[in-house]
Amino acid sequence: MLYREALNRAIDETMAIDSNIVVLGEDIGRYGGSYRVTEGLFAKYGEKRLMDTPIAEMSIVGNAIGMAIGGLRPIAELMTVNFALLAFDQIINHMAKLHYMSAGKITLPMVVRFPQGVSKQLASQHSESYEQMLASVPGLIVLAVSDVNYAYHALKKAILMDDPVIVIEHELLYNKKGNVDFDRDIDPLKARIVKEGDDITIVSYLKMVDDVMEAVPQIEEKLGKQCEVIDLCALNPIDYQTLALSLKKTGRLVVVEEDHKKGGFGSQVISWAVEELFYTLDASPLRIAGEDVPIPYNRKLELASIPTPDKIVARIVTWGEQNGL
Amino acid sequence: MLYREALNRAIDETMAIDSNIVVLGEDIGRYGGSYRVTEGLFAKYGEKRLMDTPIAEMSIVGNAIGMAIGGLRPIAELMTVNFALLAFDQIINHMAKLHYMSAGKITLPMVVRFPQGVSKQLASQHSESYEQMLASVPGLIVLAVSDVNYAYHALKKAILMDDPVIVIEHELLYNKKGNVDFDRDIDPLKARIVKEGDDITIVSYLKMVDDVMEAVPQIEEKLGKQCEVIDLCALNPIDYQTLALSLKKTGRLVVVEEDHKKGGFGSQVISWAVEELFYTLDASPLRIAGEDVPIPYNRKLELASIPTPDKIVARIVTWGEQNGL
Amino acid sequence: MNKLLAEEIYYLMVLGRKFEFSAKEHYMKGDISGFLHLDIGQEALSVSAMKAFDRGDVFSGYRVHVMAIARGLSPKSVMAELFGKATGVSRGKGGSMHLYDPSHFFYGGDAIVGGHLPNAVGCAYARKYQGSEEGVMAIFGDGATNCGAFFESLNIASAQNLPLLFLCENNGYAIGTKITSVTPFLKQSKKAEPYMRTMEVDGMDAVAVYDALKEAQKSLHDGHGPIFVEAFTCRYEGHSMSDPGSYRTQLEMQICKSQDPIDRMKKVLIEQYQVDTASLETLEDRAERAVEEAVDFALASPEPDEAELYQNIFCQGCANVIS
Amino acid sequence: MNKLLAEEIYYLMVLGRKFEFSAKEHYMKGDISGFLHLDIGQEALSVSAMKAFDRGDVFSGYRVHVMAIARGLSPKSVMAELFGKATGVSRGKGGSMHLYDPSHFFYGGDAIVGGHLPNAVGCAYARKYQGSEEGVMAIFGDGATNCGAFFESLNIASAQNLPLLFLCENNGYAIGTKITSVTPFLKQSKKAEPYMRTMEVDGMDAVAVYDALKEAQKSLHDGHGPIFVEAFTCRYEGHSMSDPGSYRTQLEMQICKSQDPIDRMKKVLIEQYQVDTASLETLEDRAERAVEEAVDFALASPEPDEAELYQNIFCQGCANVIS
Ligand SMILES: Cc1ncc(C[n+]2csc(CCOP(=O)(O)OP(=O)(O)O)c2C)c(N)n1
Ligand SMILES: Cc1ncc(C[n+]2csc(CCOP(=O)(O)OP(=O)(O)O)c2C)c(N)n1
Ligand SMILES: [Mg+2]
Ligand SMILES: [Mg+2]
Repeated sequence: MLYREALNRAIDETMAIDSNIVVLGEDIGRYGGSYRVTEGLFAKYGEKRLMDTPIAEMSIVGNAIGMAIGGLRPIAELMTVNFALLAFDQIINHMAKLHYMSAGKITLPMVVRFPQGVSKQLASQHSESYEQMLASVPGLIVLAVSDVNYAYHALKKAILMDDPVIVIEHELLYNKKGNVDFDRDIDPLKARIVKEGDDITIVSYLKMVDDVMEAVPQIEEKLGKQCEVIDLCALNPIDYQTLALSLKKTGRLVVVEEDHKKGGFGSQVISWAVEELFYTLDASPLRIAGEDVPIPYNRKLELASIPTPDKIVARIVTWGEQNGL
Repeated sequence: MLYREALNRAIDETMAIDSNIVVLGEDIGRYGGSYRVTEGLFAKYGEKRLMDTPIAEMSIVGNAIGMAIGGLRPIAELMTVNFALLAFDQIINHMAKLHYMSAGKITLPMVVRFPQGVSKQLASQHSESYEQMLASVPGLIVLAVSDVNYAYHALKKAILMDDPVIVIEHELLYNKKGNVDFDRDIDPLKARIVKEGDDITIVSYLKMVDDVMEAVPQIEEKLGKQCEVIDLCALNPIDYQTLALSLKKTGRLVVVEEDHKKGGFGSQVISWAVEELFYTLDASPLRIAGEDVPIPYNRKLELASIPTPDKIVARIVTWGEQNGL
Repeated sequence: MNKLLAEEIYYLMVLGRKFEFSAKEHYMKGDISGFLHLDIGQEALSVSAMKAFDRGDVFSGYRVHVMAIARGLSPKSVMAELFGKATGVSRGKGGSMHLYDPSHFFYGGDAIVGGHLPNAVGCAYARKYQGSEEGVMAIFGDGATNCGAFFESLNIASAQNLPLLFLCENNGYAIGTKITSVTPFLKQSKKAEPYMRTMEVDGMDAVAVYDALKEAQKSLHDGHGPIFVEAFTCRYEGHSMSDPGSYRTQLEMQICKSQDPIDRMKKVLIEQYQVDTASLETLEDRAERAVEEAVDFALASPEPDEAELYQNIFCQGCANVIS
Repeated sequence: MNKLLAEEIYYLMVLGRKFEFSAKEHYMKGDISGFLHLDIGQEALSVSAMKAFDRGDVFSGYRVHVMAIARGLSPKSVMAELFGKATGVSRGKGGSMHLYDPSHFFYGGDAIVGGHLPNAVGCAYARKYQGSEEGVMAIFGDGATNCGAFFESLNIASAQNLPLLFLCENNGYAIGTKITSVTPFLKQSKKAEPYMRTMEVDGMDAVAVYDALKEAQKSLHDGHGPIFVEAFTCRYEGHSMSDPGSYRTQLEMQICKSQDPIDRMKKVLIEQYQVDTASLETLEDRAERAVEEAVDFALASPEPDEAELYQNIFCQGCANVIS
């Protein structure tokens, strides 16, 4: 099953059981969605449950909030996080805060989904990653989907949750293949150990998980050390427990993220680790992240602006050598 | 001179010498500005140079960008960073990126100013701090003003710079008193050593600098150690040189910020320090920051949600003891 | 409007004004803090809107004490919220600008100008979806008609033919800025004309507001889609307690106050409903006592517990994976 | 319009179409990537707009290759940008959606729908401030008329009486969504009516577009403030290369193409200006060659240097504290 099919199935199955679930966004209805995530749903559920919206991101999120207040369970799709910036007031000032400011009287069972990241030469206004902005806002649950099985289960849970959830997808993963285990439930807030290993903990999420996994065999060969690869899955709240367990074993932390390095989400993971586990760390922690530049159009420059499997190998090997591995 | 008067004077003096400088924002003209920063300027320069705008933050920043393209040097005022969220598309997708995406053909000599932070019981939609979101965007110069002398010089330089600058002020500092040294120029991108000391480097900015300074005597007394207090001043780019010099001396790092701890700006400072200076650090770095909750209205809760001088003392003393100071 | 309702409207207007003066007094004493936006002068609008739009959901902004009370929230719980007490509508976490009470279908607190309008649209969508005829009322100022959210809301409400009543309280100012200095005309309903039926009403006349909104409500119920009502009104005080309001001339304020909504309603009661002075005084005394009780209650109420800080970030005991 | 201009318009339309077909071909070959929005079918609009609004600044969106060329940017530098080459308009950093050239007063690249409108307003403010009569033209699609930025721009341009020409290219669709399914009417100029004079024109007729915009331009020059022109047009291809465009019926496309702007302009040249077939062929051949040269140039051009990645984040050599 493809990643986008897993997302589609999560929406479809929940819509089938709960008529309060509605979907809204640009081109999500008749057209089937920019990335075909809502394909087929319009035919099945009709225009009352799939609301094609005008190009008005502030309203897409703002309307979803109102729908949730009114008793529905909306799923809002934005075409990319780059357009979500237009909805930041609704996401941060409203979606994240209404429950708290009303002392719990208002609940917002809603999901806002969008992809982010570098696809192929879409230039800076369509290519950035802004998870760090959202994952630090109290009141939002933020999930980052790298895996097909996780896509299905996490989105389903997100839709059925009573809290507002941001589901971040990645432009390049929609056609990723994988298996969904329909019989085994998962906790969407738990990090996923993608690969076990004793020496280096590599923390990542979204597309970088795949890049890390591509890099790992070479890293292990060159350094003669074992990597443990963790897909964070939830960016808010963070599953520190899983991280701590791994770090106590390995004593070494690498974070790989696609976003610009400065102030990226990885800095939170590293700060937490050095505050909580400073004396268990055997090496200086390492961030591998995008360059601090707007994403350029040209392919060569674009690839130079973000981590790639080759760069991950090179950076970790050099770091390993510098830190006496 | 008051902080707001220093800002006013910076605007006034630059407007007097360059007729391309214009100011726009809500209530900035006839009314003189919510925090009286533009007081008196309307009478002096008239409505062509002080454009009272409707309540439309996206346009305030978006129009300023267009003015800069058209050859003016606009200064846009937003009432708080909480409303700046409505302008995030213009700030991040346009103001920060146009110079890069046009390969330098478009320059945007402009300033966007606003206060942030906890004032007194304005509740969450008026009290938050979002510097970490902006300071991590490549293409924006981000200054944080804690000091009266810095206010005057930094704003003046910001107005005369050809790059887009975000000037972050603090709600509670507008009536702060201080001296301006009109004869000595400063580099607004250089961090300011507020107090020298050999044992602990405390990095801060905006109002927290004052809170830290209030806490320092007690910390020094209780721990028997000397604190070096650094006001970062520029959040993008960061003056790592000044930080590194201090850390090489002290080996101990504390960051104090008002924003929520998770993913706050301090995490960047700490990540940089542990990546670059891991083996010079003698203690686990410490972040003192706001709680990860929306800022509540009630005064007791509000104060519980952010660092205060007392809490800074307590946290640093406990940390010092735990780290063998 | 029958006599009982007319008396109730008068009572609530008087209560509202007394409540606001009391809030002002306690702000100056330091019992209340933050931005405090008083509704004095606009009571006809706030009260009649709640009485006319008696069913359905109401979304409003930050100038909402009187609306909240007219909607049925107790003056005690509203005053306690202003005092930041544990017994307040929002347990002291929201304050004066954030008085939410879903049990009264009242979402009366948004401190982002225009920010509640897309929410009202979404709620109207939900109501239509659920087959409810009640619809939704969104209340906002003249200043809010300049922001993008306002226009997106008009457009979507119209495209979806939603049961949404837009009520614009045009008091001519957004803080210290005269509305006509930042938008090309005074009549903001003009902005809604391409999208929906519009109406205008004298916002200083409680009866006229009531009648206009009843008509608008009927139009919603009949499925005619969104409708826009503009009410011209006047706030007597500064924008909030931190605004001296000195941008308005004495003459302007005089003309304004000569239309005082409470005086006018009193006259209606006397002339049209033959209410005698004694009965009026009874109503006024009752209002006075309600405000006193509210203040006493607020003063006597406890501060929220410090643990409250961490409550309601996420939903406790809900269908959640987070506990 | 004199014969020379008519011929030039025809030439640029043919050039534009050939350019777009060539871009399409090279996209499929893999020489071009990203979102590629073709202007085929809309050439009358893009070309006549640039010719009529011959002075002043132009702000547009992401469907801008033909506009850029008609504005005077060389087809070579535009094609090279599509190829992501160092010789491109934006040295390969912007791509197809970001063709900026201040030396031609052309800001033809915004990939945020409606995002350039507030910028155009600000620029018009600057022009008025500087006492220039030229003014500014902002071009956008029907889909952009639903976003908050659009409305804020109408409102502010009107309140400030700015010399700003709003040109709406109404092709009936925003990607796969029919405009009338998300907004209550087809004619988007209706949205501008409360704020300014509006005009409508057949966007498939290059002469009509030219005349309408000349009239609008004159109105700006005469100080009448902002003006709104809506041109009805049709895109033949999908929204971008990743959209097959299957939401439109064959019949719809047939009717559309029967109004082909190039055919119609050819007819005008022949019937009204007595241009003979040989001359037409000469123009067409010249266009063909220009496109071939553009492709050759793009192919032969170097990739940007890797150091380019870190250039232009901040302004180098400007009045800056940062070097
Ligand atoms: C998005 C946003 N911008 C600015 C403000 C600051 N502000 C609060 S109220 C107000 C004026 C609103 O005027 P109007 O809508 O006419 O309402 P009134 O206060 O007159 O009732 C402004 C500018 C805000 N709260 N939100
Ligand atoms: C803010 C924003 N939302 C969504 C998109 C995705 N998008 C790109 S073009 C487009 C349709 C625009 O339609 P219209 O304005 O009619 O222009 P046309 O493509 O028809 O010329 C959409 C939705 C975007 N680029 N920006
Ligand atoms: Mg007003
Ligand atoms: Mg279109």
